Order: sequence, then C-alpha cells, then structure tokens
Amino acid sequence: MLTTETFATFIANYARRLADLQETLNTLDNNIGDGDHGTNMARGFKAAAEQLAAKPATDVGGACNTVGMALLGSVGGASGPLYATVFMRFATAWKGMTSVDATNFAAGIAAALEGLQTRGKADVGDKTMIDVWHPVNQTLQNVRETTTLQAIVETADTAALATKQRIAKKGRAAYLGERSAGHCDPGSISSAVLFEELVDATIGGVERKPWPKLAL
Amino acid sequence: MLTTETFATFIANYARRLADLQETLNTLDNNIGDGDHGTNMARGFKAAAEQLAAKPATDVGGACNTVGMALLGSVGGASGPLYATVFMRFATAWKGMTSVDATNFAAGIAAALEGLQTRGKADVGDKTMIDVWHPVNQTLQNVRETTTLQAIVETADTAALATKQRIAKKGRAAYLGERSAGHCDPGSISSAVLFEELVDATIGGVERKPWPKLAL
Amino acid sequence: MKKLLNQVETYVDDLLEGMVAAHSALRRIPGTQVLVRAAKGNKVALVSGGGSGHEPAHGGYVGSGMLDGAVAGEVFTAPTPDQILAAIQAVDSGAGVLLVIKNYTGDILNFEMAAELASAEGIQVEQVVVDDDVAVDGSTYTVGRRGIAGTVFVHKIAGAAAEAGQPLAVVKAIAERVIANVHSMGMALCPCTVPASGQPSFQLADDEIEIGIGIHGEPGTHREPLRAASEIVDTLFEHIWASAGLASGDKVAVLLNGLGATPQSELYIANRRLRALLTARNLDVHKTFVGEFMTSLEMAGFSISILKLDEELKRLLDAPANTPAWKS
Amino acid sequence: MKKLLNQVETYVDDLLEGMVAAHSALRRIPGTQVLVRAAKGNKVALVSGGGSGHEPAHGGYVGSGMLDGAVAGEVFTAPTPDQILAAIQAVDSGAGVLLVIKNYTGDILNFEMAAELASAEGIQVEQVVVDDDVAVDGSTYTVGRRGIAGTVFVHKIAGAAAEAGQPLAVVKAIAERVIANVHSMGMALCPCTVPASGQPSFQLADDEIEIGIGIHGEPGTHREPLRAASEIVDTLFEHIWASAGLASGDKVAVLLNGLGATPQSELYIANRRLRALLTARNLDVHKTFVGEFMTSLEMAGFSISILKLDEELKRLLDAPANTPAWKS
Ligand SMILES: Nc1ncnc2c1ncn2[C@@H]1O[C@H](COP(=O)(O)OP(=O)(O)O)[C@@H](O)[C@H]1O
Ligand SMILES: Nc1ncnc2c1ncn2[C@@H]1O[C@H](COP(=O)(O)OP(=O)(O)O)[C@@H](O)[C@H]1O
Ligand SMILES: [Mg+2]
Ligand SMILES: [Mg+2]
Ligand SMILES: [Mg+2]
Ligand SMILES: [Mg+2]
Repeated sequence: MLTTETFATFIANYARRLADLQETLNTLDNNIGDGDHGTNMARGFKAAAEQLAAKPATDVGGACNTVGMALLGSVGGASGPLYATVFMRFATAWKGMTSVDATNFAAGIAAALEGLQTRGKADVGDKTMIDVWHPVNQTLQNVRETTTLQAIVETADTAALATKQRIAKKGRAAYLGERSAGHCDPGSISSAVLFEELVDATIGGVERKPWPKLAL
Repeated sequence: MLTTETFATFIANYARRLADLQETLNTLDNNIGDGDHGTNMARGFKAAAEQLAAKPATDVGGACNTVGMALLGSVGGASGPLYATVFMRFATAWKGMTSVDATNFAAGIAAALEGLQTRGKADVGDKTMIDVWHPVNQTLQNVRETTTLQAIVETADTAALATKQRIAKKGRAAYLGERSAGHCDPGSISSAVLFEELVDATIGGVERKPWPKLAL
Repeated sequence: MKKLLNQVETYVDDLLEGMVAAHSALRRIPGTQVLVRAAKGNKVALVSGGGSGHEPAHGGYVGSGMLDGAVAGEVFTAPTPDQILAAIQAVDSGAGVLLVIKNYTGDILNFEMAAELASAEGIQVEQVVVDDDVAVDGSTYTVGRRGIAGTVFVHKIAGAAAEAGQPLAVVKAIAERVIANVHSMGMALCPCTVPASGQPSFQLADDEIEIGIGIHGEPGTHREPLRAASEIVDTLFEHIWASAGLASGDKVAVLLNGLGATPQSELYIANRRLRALLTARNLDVHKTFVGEFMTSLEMAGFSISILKLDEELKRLLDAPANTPAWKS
Repeated sequence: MKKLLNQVETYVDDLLEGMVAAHSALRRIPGTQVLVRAAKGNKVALVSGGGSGHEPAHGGYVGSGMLDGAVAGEVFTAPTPDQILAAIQAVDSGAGVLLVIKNYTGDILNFEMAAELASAEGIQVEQVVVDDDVAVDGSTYTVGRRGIAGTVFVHKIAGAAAEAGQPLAVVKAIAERVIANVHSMGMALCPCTVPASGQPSFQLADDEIEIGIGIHGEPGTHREPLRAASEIVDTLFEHIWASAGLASGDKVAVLLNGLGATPQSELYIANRRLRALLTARNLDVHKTFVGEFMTSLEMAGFSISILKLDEELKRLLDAPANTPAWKS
C-alpha cells in the first residue's frame, strides 16, 4: 500500500538507486544528448530525499509536494520541470491521503502523464519518458488491483528498452535525427527505475533489473 | 678542394640532408626547445640552395653571401641569424676566391666561430652549436692539410653527441635547467651534419652518420 | 579527466565567484547562480542564461548595452525556475523583462515556468526563443532548430534597443527580427568532457569530424572525414546559405565562434575562406567578430553565424556596449 | 594532428589573411607577414612580434593606443630581420620606433639585426626586452628570464604613452618601468602540436602537469602531480610573490591568460583563488583581465601576470585602446 511512510521509503530508495545508476544514465545521455541525465537525477532526488527526511510530511500529497518543489529547485534541464510536474500532479491527486488506494493510485499516474504531456508536448513514440508513462497508465486502466501493481514494472521496463530502436522527435536527442536510433532514451530508463522503486516500496518483491547491462 | 662548384654541391647536399633529417631535428628540439629546428633549417637551406641555383656565384665568397642572405630572410628563430652569420663571415673570408686553400679554409671557420660568439654570446659548454664550432676550429689549427679535413668531421660528430650530457646555459633549452641534460643540442647536430656535407663536397669520401639512431 | 578545477560539485560556484572577482561591474545575487549588473538600469531588462560551460556566455554579456542578468545552471544543464525568477525580480525596474532563451527543451521549460511565476507577481515578462542553428532542419523535427552562437547577436542588438529606452514590445520585436535573420552552424574536431561525467562526450577517430554540432557536447548531425579548413568552411556555409535567404548586395555581420579549444589562428584561417565565399556571393560584410563567444567547455571546433542586417540592426549592433566579453 | 588548417606551409599566411579580412583597421604590408594600422600615426611607433601561434598576439594588439606594427614569424619561430625592418620602415613617422621584444635568443637576434639595419637608414630605433617569467630564475642562467604574457601590459601601457604624444625616450622608460614591475608564471595541463612537426611538444601523464611553462610549447621547469586548481594557483603565486617585491597596500593589475585550450570557466576558477591570495596579502587589485592574450596554439593551461601599478602606469593602463584583442 502506498502510504506516507512507504512513499518516503520509495523516495529514499529511488535516490539511492539513482546514485548507483548515475554513470549509466550519464552514458546513455552522452550517446544521444549532453551526458547529464544521471547527474541531474541523482542531484535532484538526493535533494528531495533530504528535504523529505528533514520535514516529514503528514500525508502522501504533502510528501509529493515537498519532492516536487525539491526537484524544481535542484534539477534544471528538461528532466527537472518534467519530474517536478509528475510529483506536483501526484500532490494534487493524493492531497490529504495517508494511504492511496488502487483507484487513486491510477488517477495519480494519469494526472502525472497528463501533466507531462502538457509541459513537454511530446507524443508517444517520440523517444521520451512519455514512452514509459503512457503504457504504464494504460496498464493501470486495465489492472486495478494493488497486488498486481507488479504488472506496471514489467510494462515500464519493456517500454523503456523499446525506446532503443526509435528516432527521437523531442528533447535534445531529436537533433541527432536517425543517429538517435540504437540507444535507449535516458529519461525512459530513469522512469522505469522510478516504477521499480515505487512499486517495491508499495507492495514489495520487485526484482531490480540490471540496467547497466540491459540499457547500455 | 672547396671551389665555387663544390660549394654549390655542398649547399645542395646539405639542403637535401636537412630535408631528410627535418623530423629528427624537430624531435631533438621538442625535447629541450620548441620543436622547430628541423623545419627552420630545412626551410632555410631549401631557400639558399634555390637562390644559389637561380643566381650561380662566380666565387666562393659570393656564393656564401647568397646563402647568408637567403638564410637571413627565411629562417628566423635563433638559428637563422646564427647560421646567416656563419655564411656572412665565410663570404668575407673567401671573397673573390674561386678555390679556397687549407689556410683560408681554416681562417673562414675561425671567422665564423668568432661571428657566432659575437652574435650569440655563448661559451663553449653552454650546449649550443658553439660546442661543435669551437673544437672544429681547434682541430683545424693543428691539422692544416686539406686531405685531412676528414678529421673535422670526426671532431664535429663527437662534439655534437657530447652535448647530450650538458646542461644548457644559452638558447631556449637553458630555461629547462637540469632537464636539458640527456638530450643532444639540435643546433649542434645540424652543425655536425653541415661539416659532413662541407667536407664531403670538398674532399669526398665522408661517411654520413645515422643521426636519427645516434642523436635521438 | 584533466581539468583546472577544485571539486566537480563546486565548479559553477567557483567560476561565478572568480567572474565576479574579475569584473567589478557584475554582482552575484547572494545564494543564487545569477549575475546582474552592479548598477540596476531604469529600462527594459534582458535576462538570458542556460547551462554553464559556455563561458563567456552568459555572465560575460551582462553590462551596459547588453544583458541585465544571466542565470547559470549546472554545466550544460538549464537553470532551475527559482534561479531564473530571482534574476527577473532583481533586474525588473517596472519596465518589464525580456527573456532570451535558446531553443532547447530544458531551457524552454525552466524559463517558461519562471515566466509564469514572475507574471503571477505582476512583472511584465516577454520571451524570445533563439533557433539559429541550420544544422537541424526545423521542419523535420517538431522541436525546431537549436539556439547556438547567434544568440550573442540577440543579446547585443536587443540590449542596445533596451539601453536606448525602447519599450518591451519594441525590444522584443527587434530581438525577433535578429532571430529571423541570424543563421549558424558548427562543427567539432574533438569532443569535450563534462566535469560531472568525467568522460568525453563522444569519440571521434583521428580523421573524423562532427558536423552540425550543438553547444552541449552532444554529437552533431553526422560525421565526415577531416579535410582542409577551407572545405569545412564551404560545407558549413552551404548549409547556412541554403537557409538564410541572403541575396546579392545584402549587408551582413559575421561571428566566427571558437568552441573552446580552437586556437584563434585557426579561427582566422577559417575566416579567410568565409570572407572569400561571402565576397563571391556579393555580400557586404559590415563587421566580423572572431573569438570565443559561446563555447562548449574545451571542445575543439567552431561555428559560423551570419546575421543579415538592416539599417536599424546595424546601428544597434554598432552601438556602445561595455561588458566583460563584448566592448564596442 | 587534428587541426583546422589548409596546408602546413600556408598556416601563417592564411591566418594573417583571415585576420586582415576580419579587422578593417589592420593592413598587411604586401609580400610580408607584417600587420600595421591602416591609418598611420604621427607619433612614436611601437613594433612587437615573434613567432606565430600566440594569437591574438601580436596582430591583435595593433590599433590605437597599443601597437603600430606586429611582425609574425613562422609558428613559434622568431621573424626574420627583413620582415622586422619592413615593419619599422612602415610605421616610423620620424618620431622613432620602440621595439618590444620578448627575451628569447631568436627574438633578440632577429630584432637586433633589424634595429641595426633601421638605424643605418637613419631611423631612430630603441628596444626593450620583456622578461617577466619568474619560473626561470634570471641569475642562474645567463640568458635571463623569458618574456611571456606580461608583454601585453607593455604593449598597452607604452602604447598609451606613445598615443599621448610622449617622445621615444619617455615611451621607452615607461615600457621599462612596466617590465620591471610585471611578473608572470604559467603551467600546462596538456602540450600543443606545432603544425610543421605534427607531434605534441611533450608527453604528460594523465595525472601530471608542467610547471613554469613558456609560450612555445617547450616543457616547463619541472613536473608536478595534477591537483586542485587552487593549489596550482598557490604554487604559481608563491613563485611570483617571491620575485615581485610586492608589499601590503600595493595597487596591482592582474592578467589571467589562457594558453589556448583552457575554457574560460577554468580561468575564472583560477581567478577566484588568485583574488583570495591577493586580498590576503592586502594588495589592491585595480583591474583583472581574464582571457586568451598570449597563447601557445591549443595548449591547455594558463599563466598569471601581476603588474605593480603606480599612478602613471594605472592611468596609462586605463587609457582608451581600440585593437582587435584589447578595447578599453
Ligand atoms: N518534451 C519532452 N517530453 C517528455 N520528456 C522529455 C522531453 N524532452 C526531454 N525529455 C526527457 O528528458 C530526458 C533528458 O533529461 P536531461 O538529460 O536531464 O535534460 P537535458 O536534455 O536538458 O540535458 C530525455 O531522456 C527524455 O526522456
Ligand atoms: N646564444 C647562442 N649561441 C649559439 N647557438 C645558439 C644560441 N642560442 C641557441 N643556439 C642554437 O640554436 C639552436 C636552436 O635553433 P632553433 O630551434 O632553430 O631556434 P629557436 O631556439 O629560436 O627555436 C640550438 O640548438 C642551439 O644550438
Ligand atoms: Mg541531458
Ligand atoms: Mg627551436
Ligand atoms: Mg542538460
Ligand atoms: Mg623557435
């Protein structure tokens, strides 16, 4: 169950994962962008985890708000406003809740996706993190059991790896044109990892994928 | 015998040798200087050989003057004025002569050494071309037979290689202090090659030393 | 990674401190990565910025006749909205603020969020997006073209208009006229290394160059064999010519921008050919600027920017400016 | 060797052509490698020069308030006397010519020969020899110290005195006062490659730096381990301090000179520490110049020059100048 407490665990764990994966994400971004996605994400979620620990929230929405603001003030780049938007939308969707049920969970993800698309104006298939958030949202429309949240991890992982063959149409990688094909989108990988940690903190038992081996 | 004709041969051969040795001399200069001695010398004597061929001299002194002026206008660096001075002094010493006898030959070398020291103010042992010209001049004071000119080649070769262990006190290499030890002085090597070609054109039979192997 | 730095984490902080120490006309807003003029103007203010690693951009263009504020993100990372907002708040005199943004998703998103926040506070904010890089054909990718070194012309010319007391709408219109008339393209001989990553941003063989390079170490549109400087200039110029809509007799200004590690001698060697090409097309070169204006750390390579001038743009380009990196 | 050039043989010719194309106030004396002001002054003239590869030096300092002529040799090779003579002849207005020479055997020999030829023609010629590099202790080696980036201060200040109409003897005396009061030292992270040789001028391991580097790609006085920028600045500053005879309360000008491939960000990171050191010794920093002033092709590294100012030197440093590479 996603609660104020498991949400904090999620953020702490995700921050740790990002620190470990920083080089992998940078290398992915080097291939088709400017090589800073790992540094950006690690810096942002370190700040988010610290601020959440310093000022524990009393509800999930409040915690999301803290994370969103922390990201907004520390990441920059394209991913900063985008991930900040995700958590701001979570904050609105889950405002006042100390635990989030399956329906609200799905509503939060849908709101986040909507926020991402409003901000970034990317379509599915443009080789951005939308390529992960969109299928995850679809999976959730079908599978509403909290205990089957595991399914969205599979969806996210598969979707993230599937960005590899695409030609980027949005973000910095778009300037490479066809040269962007053959490399996974870094923001999609960081999103897949987010779902691994979100679901693991919520229902446990998620197996972490060996991303450096899979994505590089 | 050094004649107007053999002098022209000397310059043509020396220009060719310098073209072959350009990289070796550059590498030597890279070690303790700025890496241009080979380029400088090759450029200068190419110009000298061309100008001498274009406007053949009627006496050795005139040919020396042509070479000196060509060097002055094409080399630059430290070696330009120094080698130009050598040929200007030759020009004065051998003015009007169509062949240079042993006594005049020695006088010309002595005048060149004196000119080098007046211009460059280096002492023997400072790890400059003086370290070659000075012993060559001394050898000539003792051995005045044209047929034993071969002796000055040995003197020059030995002296040039002996610069290796010295610490430079003049020229660009001086700024390296003790780090200049362990590398032959490029200007001394180019001077040794000059004596090889000068003597070979004059009396023949000089064996060209494998400088890239010896000096590097 | 061989760099002159203290710690990777303090790279931007250290450089901003060193910049303010060097230039007394710059002031850093405490607690931020924002540089503003020490003396605030009473006029429309210009704010630009982006990731760090482009020095002298953007802080080097803060000063009379150009920018009022420059916001520095981490290396090659667009700055966060709170920093941009701090810059807007600091420079606004009531006459409004023009944001000069380069067309990258990160820059746009962060500057736009800051603009929304500033507008909510009642500050008049307008923005222009520079997209001078013809390497990327705007029609194929919906993101449009990138903004690169031509941005400096926007700073200079819109800055002169603001300095002359023009209202926000006019300053914005002039900036847009510069953007419409400036076309650029770059190439790289060697990549650069972002301090935080420690790895070269791409690998190039000894006989390869990247064509159509951006200013963040990212690869270009494609690779070509290394060849004579003049032939490389020809390639870049043909791309620019095809997009720029220039005609015989047009007056232009030229910016030959080193990306960081290219000696000025080589920039001049490139300019020799560029001038010959411009002359051959009967263009009237009003001014040529050669140097490092918008860099990618220690990348070796250069970009060409050509700005078509009308009488007003020419006058504003020539107008006085006094900033660390541009004096006229 | 990866360089932006056409042919090695035309490197200098091409760059001079590109330079003249970029800067309409420069004129090249036909058939030479000499750049002079397009408009000849009626005053004492300053001529400087040396090998190429130091761009913007020396042609970049030709213009009002600085040099009248600059002579370019081959890359890192002192120019020949005939070229220097052509420069002297072209700039002399009858008021005499001051040669600003850096202390290298090659430069001295060639400039001296040219001076002899010019004097023989009845031109008043004086010379000063800049020897600001404290890395080489002048007393140990009879050649004395090298001349490096501090030379630019000589161009600026003696140039201002000449522009103000001072006679040759006074301009020379002022140049000598600058020389006596400027002290410099440099370091390299990476070597450079002279086009004609095609090989890096030395080899450095990834964790090594050269200390006490000159400006011709030659190795420095010794090697040290790579360390934080601040510690490197400390090392250079201590050497300068030991030689410069500075005292608490002295007014100074500072030049932080990139050698070619060092990003401006890193120069500013160095300046941050340098300023802290100067402040700690209670020196009054009148002005700081950060950029590329006297380079070694694409060498990575930098030098620090500190000039002790008196009232007159300060006034002349601040006086207007308008050259491609220095505007004030
Ligand atoms: N318009 C967009 N919509 C959604 N996601 C985007 C968009 N543009 C970029 N992204 C995501 O952002 C990631 C890059 O983030 P990052 O490297 O941190 O920022 P930057 O590109 O500014 O350096 C990409 O991998 C992509 O997933
Ligand atoms: N003062 C001097 N007297 C005699 N020879 C000198 C002197 N200074 C330098 N040289 C010679 O000049 C050579 C270097 O010539 P070169 O590399 O062509 O010029 P530069 O040092 O100006 O680059 C040295 O190897 C040395 O033999
Ligand atoms: Mg990135
Ligand atoms: Mg040399
Ligand atoms: Mg980025
Ligand atoms: Mg030399």
